[in-house]
Amino acid sequence: MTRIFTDRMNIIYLLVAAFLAVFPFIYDSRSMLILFSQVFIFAVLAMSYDILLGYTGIVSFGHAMFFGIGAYTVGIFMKRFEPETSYFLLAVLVTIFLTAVVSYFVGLLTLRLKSHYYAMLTMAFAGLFLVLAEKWRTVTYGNDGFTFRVPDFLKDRTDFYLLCLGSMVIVFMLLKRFTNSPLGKVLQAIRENEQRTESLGYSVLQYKVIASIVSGVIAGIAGILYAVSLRFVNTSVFTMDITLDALLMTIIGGVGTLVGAIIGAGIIEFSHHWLTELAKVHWIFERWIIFFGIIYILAVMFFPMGIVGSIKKWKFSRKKKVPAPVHSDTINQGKS
Amino acid sequence: MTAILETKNLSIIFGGHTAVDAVSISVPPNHFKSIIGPNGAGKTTFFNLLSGQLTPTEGQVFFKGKEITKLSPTKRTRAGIGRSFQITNVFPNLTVIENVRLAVQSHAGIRYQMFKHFRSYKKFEEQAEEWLKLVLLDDRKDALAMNLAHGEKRKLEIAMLLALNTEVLLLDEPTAGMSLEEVPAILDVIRKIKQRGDRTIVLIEHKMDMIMDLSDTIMVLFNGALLADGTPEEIMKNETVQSAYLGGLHREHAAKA
Amino acid sequence: MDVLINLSLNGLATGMLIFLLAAGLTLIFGLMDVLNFAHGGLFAWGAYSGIWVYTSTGSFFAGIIGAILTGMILGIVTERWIIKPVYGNHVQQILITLGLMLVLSEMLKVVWGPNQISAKTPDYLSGSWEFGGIIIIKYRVFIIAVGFAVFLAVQYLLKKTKIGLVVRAGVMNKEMVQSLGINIQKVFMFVFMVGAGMASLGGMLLGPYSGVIYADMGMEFAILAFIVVVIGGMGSFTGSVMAAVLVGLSGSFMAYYVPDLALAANMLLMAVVLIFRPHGLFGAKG
Amino acid sequence: MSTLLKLDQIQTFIGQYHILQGVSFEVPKGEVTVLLGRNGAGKTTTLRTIMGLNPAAKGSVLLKGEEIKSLPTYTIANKGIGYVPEDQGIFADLTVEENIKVAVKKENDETRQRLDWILNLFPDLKKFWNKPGGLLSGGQKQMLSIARAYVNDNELLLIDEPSKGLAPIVVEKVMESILQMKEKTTIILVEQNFMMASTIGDSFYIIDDGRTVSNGSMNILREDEEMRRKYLGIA
Amino acid sequence: GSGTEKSGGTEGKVGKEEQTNTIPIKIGVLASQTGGLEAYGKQTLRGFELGLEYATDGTSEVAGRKIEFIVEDTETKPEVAVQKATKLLEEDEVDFLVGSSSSGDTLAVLPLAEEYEKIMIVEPAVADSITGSEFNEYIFRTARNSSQDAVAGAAAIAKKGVKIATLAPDYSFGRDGVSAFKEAAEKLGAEIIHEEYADPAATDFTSNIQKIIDQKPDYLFVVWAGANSPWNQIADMKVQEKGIKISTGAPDIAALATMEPLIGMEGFTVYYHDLPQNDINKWLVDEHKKAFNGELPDLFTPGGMTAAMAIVEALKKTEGDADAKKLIKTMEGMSFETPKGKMIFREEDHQALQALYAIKLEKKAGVNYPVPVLIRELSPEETAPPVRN
Ligand SMILES: Nc1ncnc2c1ncn2[C@@H]1O[C@H](COP(=O)(O)OP(=O)(O)OP(=O)(O)O)[C@@H](O)[C@H]1O
Ligand SMILES: Nc1ncnc2c1ncn2[C@@H]1O[C@H](COP(=O)(O)OP(=O)(O)OP(=O)(O)O)[C@@H](O)[C@H]1O
Ligand SMILES: [Mg+2]
Ligand SMILES: [Mg+2]
Repeated sequence: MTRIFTDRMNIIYLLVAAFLAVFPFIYDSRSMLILFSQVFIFAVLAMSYDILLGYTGIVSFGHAMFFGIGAYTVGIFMKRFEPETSYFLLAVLVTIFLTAVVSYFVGLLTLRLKSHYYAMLTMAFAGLFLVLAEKWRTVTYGNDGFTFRVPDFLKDRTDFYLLCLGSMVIVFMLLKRFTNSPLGKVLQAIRENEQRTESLGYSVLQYKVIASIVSGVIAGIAGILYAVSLRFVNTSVFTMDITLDALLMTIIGGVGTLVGAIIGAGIIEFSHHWLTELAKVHWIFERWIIFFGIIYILAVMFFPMGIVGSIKKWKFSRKKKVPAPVHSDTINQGKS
Repeated sequence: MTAILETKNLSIIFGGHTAVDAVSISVPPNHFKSIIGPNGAGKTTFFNLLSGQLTPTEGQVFFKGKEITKLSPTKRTRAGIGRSFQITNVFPNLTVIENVRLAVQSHAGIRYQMFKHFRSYKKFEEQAEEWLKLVLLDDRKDALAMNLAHGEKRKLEIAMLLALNTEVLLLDEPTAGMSLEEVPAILDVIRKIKQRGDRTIVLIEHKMDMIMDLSDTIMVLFNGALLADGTPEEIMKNETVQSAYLGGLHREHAAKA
Repeated sequence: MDVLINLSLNGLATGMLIFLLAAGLTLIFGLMDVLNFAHGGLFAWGAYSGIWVYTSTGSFFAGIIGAILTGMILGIVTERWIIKPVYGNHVQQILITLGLMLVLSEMLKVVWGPNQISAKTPDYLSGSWEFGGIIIIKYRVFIIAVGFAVFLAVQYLLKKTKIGLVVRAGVMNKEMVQSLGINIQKVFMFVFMVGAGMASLGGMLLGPYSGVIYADMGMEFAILAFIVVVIGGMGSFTGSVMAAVLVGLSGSFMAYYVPDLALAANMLLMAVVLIFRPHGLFGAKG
Repeated sequence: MSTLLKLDQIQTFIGQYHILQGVSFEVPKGEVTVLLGRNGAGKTTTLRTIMGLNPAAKGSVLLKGEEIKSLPTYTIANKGIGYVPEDQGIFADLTVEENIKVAVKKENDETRQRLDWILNLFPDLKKFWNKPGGLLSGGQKQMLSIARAYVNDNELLLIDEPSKGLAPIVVEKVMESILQMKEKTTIILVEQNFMMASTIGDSFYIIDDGRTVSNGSMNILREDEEMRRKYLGIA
Repeated sequence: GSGTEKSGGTEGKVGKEEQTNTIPIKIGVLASQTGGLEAYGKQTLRGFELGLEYATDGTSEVAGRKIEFIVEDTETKPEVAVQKATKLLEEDEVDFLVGSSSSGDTLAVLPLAEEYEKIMIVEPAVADSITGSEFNEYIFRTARNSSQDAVAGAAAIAKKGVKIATLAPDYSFGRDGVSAFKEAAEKLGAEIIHEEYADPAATDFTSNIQKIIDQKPDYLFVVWAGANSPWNQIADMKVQEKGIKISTGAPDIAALATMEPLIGMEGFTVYYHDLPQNDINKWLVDEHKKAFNGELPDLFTPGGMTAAMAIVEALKKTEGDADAKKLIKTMEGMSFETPKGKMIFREEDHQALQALYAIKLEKKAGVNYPVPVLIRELSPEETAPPVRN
């Protein structure tokens, strides 16, 4: 039964992806394209966060660190060298390398630090990267940041849209497989009960480090896409806001679901978009941020497990409920 | 025949309190050994030292003649020492079958496979189901572990240990809280494993009839120290054991035996 | 020598101020284990309402009372409607309190406008004394005094009553505490209210310290408060004081002796402390 | 002899699961009533329903004639009911002393006397007075959990599998203590240790699949091997 | 007088191009309407609206074409700024961009102006790099930049033999400001003896101030922006009593209120409503009060107005032609009237050279904040910053 269920889900995913792929050709609005690209980029970031939060049970307040590394690497490469494809690819490789190394060491620290302490330590590291970006002014131009040119193949917004979409789809498929692999199952076990996982013969630290690296590298890639989409980078890529965005998107969509991260990114970006549009229509919405806050609050109240999580549970319990009454009926009959 | 499991002078001190005090034992392969002793005698702590949850303040642990004192729990499990826990210790938000499957997967050595779908390992699922059947829990395989009744969790705990298929099984009060009518079934499982003759079992229990029934030898811990180690009959005759552990009711019981 | 004394005094005062900002969070985050991202909103509201009362009545003392009351009322409302459904669930706490934070700091602008507002020290607390090269700023002495008073009061509350125990027990196992006949919800509400009141007090006292209050002050200082709670060790009130003073002193000394690292002072301090003491300075091992 | 607690056709849901489907029994004052039944039968849920932790959807729970079904847990507890949960409910980070201190309702001489009595019963607790509860051995935790329920002057105690994990000699002590308390306190006991249940129990109820299927005086069960086999699977 | 002149001119042009060009000119204004710089954004917007009204004499028409403007909120986030700018350029097909309140947002939008070949009037972002290293020819800035501030600051206090210490926040704005100030001040013969940078988010600035006191300068020049400010602590540390004079740029009114401790200090300002003595400013002050129940125009209000006036002026010159190439040619070197007098878009970097004001902060009866009182006007030539693109 689960098989059928996932097969049907896969078809839905495929349809949605196909629709998104033809979207720019049927609806010609560049600002929609940009908005969607933004959603895809943040979806990638949120999915990378979900690997930590939803699948391994690690809370990090410093995820922006990897995002920022990606963004700055590509920015600096494009600015310092030529905005050519070869340098771009080099920047991607360097990003992967850097984020992998950094996340490796950050991952190692999960051994020593538990929950909040780890979260805060990652925040400290992200903060140090922020200071570095601020202070290494010859390269980063401080917090004002700098603009740069991008290789030709990234110039066209439609192409870029497709690239972001493609990245999101690939990351989604990879991570889906990753989380459904035997290794992914061990990660979930770690989330549930670390010490027990260890005594089943799994080396928890190695798994955490793997999760940390996978998550870090993908966040770095999101950072690259982000910087390219703006053709500009400044220290805001290292701020807590980015981490919080990733966190919020993951949670709103539903932790530990991956699709949730995508849906969360969509919801946040679009409600943001619509609320700011409303702000122009009616003065009530001038303070649209209040409504934004209310959306978060309502989301928790009505979708306590995130949208995908709550829907899943709801579906699950509807299916489960069927046999239950039958069971009690038979017993009742037997008694009478 | 060399010992499969051996400790030398094993001690651990928690801030001044010696929980395990210079215990030296040796367990031959395929042997069934029980540990008894008053509450707080150090039985669980002794297990923790064997399975690597704790590192001793002093002394050594040997597995098949090799020293493993410094090895992590993970490595010891992989080497072949599996254990169950006194305090129920499962994965609460995973289903019962997933709980067991993780143990099966570990036994199969599939640890870092990240590109294949878990469902391509059908065998795991089947094996997990078999283990659940063995402990009378197969009808609850899709329930979340946290929704199990206490006794059911104990069974799950045993299933997970069995699924690891390790040479040495360390069982910490496996039947505590299990219902009267099901204890015999679980006893049967343990007995069967014993009869297969290829497993070494160390059991902590307070149920004396069960211990008398199963054990080849019994060791007694008192205030962390090894008080006695011998056949069930010898142990039951021990005065200290009778007065400080068994108490009045069991003395009659022992007399009958 | 004068320099050392000046730096120490000012560091201590800043530390005490930071302690006042963090004290509420020590209860809410450290003790009750609620990841309250709206904490900043609470002290921003304390600052605005307190300064508003102060400027409209002319009495600084009334301002302080106003701030504390505002904080306590907000605390009750927040606990009742926002926090209560999400005790024990960090993920939901993050989302819902961030939502609340947005609402709180935006509402500030609705009520008081988007501009920064100047906050003055009352006359009897303005200015400074100078002894040789040593400058003692009156308002800072006042802050140190208030900080100590708050510390002692809360310490009394936690040590002399069962409340601290009950809260800790309640966080570990709410059902059991209730089975022991304790209305844990009421206790949580009370502690949250006290925490929110202290946050507001901190916000109110911060105003005259830097001379200005603004809507974004919440998030800025909330992070600092979180840092202090974690450095001190979750749930340790003494730890929070020590951590706050440490943060104050390190900021003061680093700005003087290693200005290049001043920007990173707090983050460095936290990183170093946590790497060497993974449970904070006074945190229980566990 | 008057009835202290009466459950009538209790139905309890956990989530959407219908766990208790008709539990009824009466607890006479000053007696030990034992609940028996296999794993998952609903014994623990029954106790939790009485405590208001899993409130009943239907049926009634009468304490001295008063309906307490929909009262909050703490109010129920304050009516003089003590609870020893099956998972012991120890506050792991609190010391033994603090664990007990949280429970104490009134700090008076009587409480102090009772505490002395308990600590004599379980000297281990005195020994580890300042140790965090989480570091105690399994049996010590069980002792602490029992002590915490004893320390107040409760009219009714709900004790879920107290003998679990205790050394035989300590089981005896617990039994003795229960017998001693019987004069003042009524007890509902869930117990798998038949020796203990049959020694101290006055009457029994058997719960199966969420309903009470049989009951009687403990003497019957003690003597009637057939009945034991039928309901408990033991001879 | 000038009003009628202008409307006459406009009418003439309307007649000429009536048939050919009736599509409205669209201007997209980017500003922070929410977030930390909200107050600045609002000032710019008010000024811009009034500026359009003034420049077109209330007709909102230039050379026969209607002028429309669309405001978008950047929220002080670069990615939002880019989204909104793209929307303006793509969907609204604006002919001009104006904005924005933050340098970061503005920098992020600069390449779009080039890509879409539309003129962007930068107002009030100050980063030097906008007209410096990140410059492209579509960028014109009516706002003063950091260097102009610094030059003005130097002009107000630097003299031969004067020893100056600086205090600035440790980020681009502060660093840029100080380095420009240093250059300007040294040119005037002053000596910068100490540069102090402080964590802008710090609660405590006394250590930094202590260090400055230790250096015993004649002047302490402070470059500051943002709410969290050191003024109180400068007073508490008795800097002025120690014979160190303070100088800084006077901010907007809300922030002036926090500068009470600095009464008596000499510095400079970009604008205060009673400083520029000309008809346009008078009109601005009057109309602003009328429109916004008695409120006075603030620091960046004239900037918004100036941006509008620059656009209208340029369109007048091109006779309503919004072609960027043509506009660039027209605007380079263009001088135009503003509430702050005449400004000139310098050819090399499109930076508007403008008057700034050397001032002294004084207590005034009936005003609850220290008031900047004019010492002398610093002419556009005097405050011209170095060309850096
Ligand atoms: N991590 C620890 N830190 C401090 N003391 C500990 C720790 N673990 C166990 N102890 C103490 O060591 C002693 C032995 O505990 P252990 O759990 O081994 O007892 P046990 O023999 O298993 O008892 P039981 O039969 O009650 O389970 C106890 O007094 C316990 O409090
Ligand atoms: N939270 C829950 N969600 C779903 N089912 C539950 C939950 N808690 C208990 N159950 C189920 O309710 C039934 C009764 O559980 P209960 O704990 O009352 O049994 P019990 O008689 O105490 O068993 P044991 O002897 O094992 O302790 C069991 O089948 C159990 O799986
Ligand atoms: Mg034990
Ligand atoms: Mg039970």
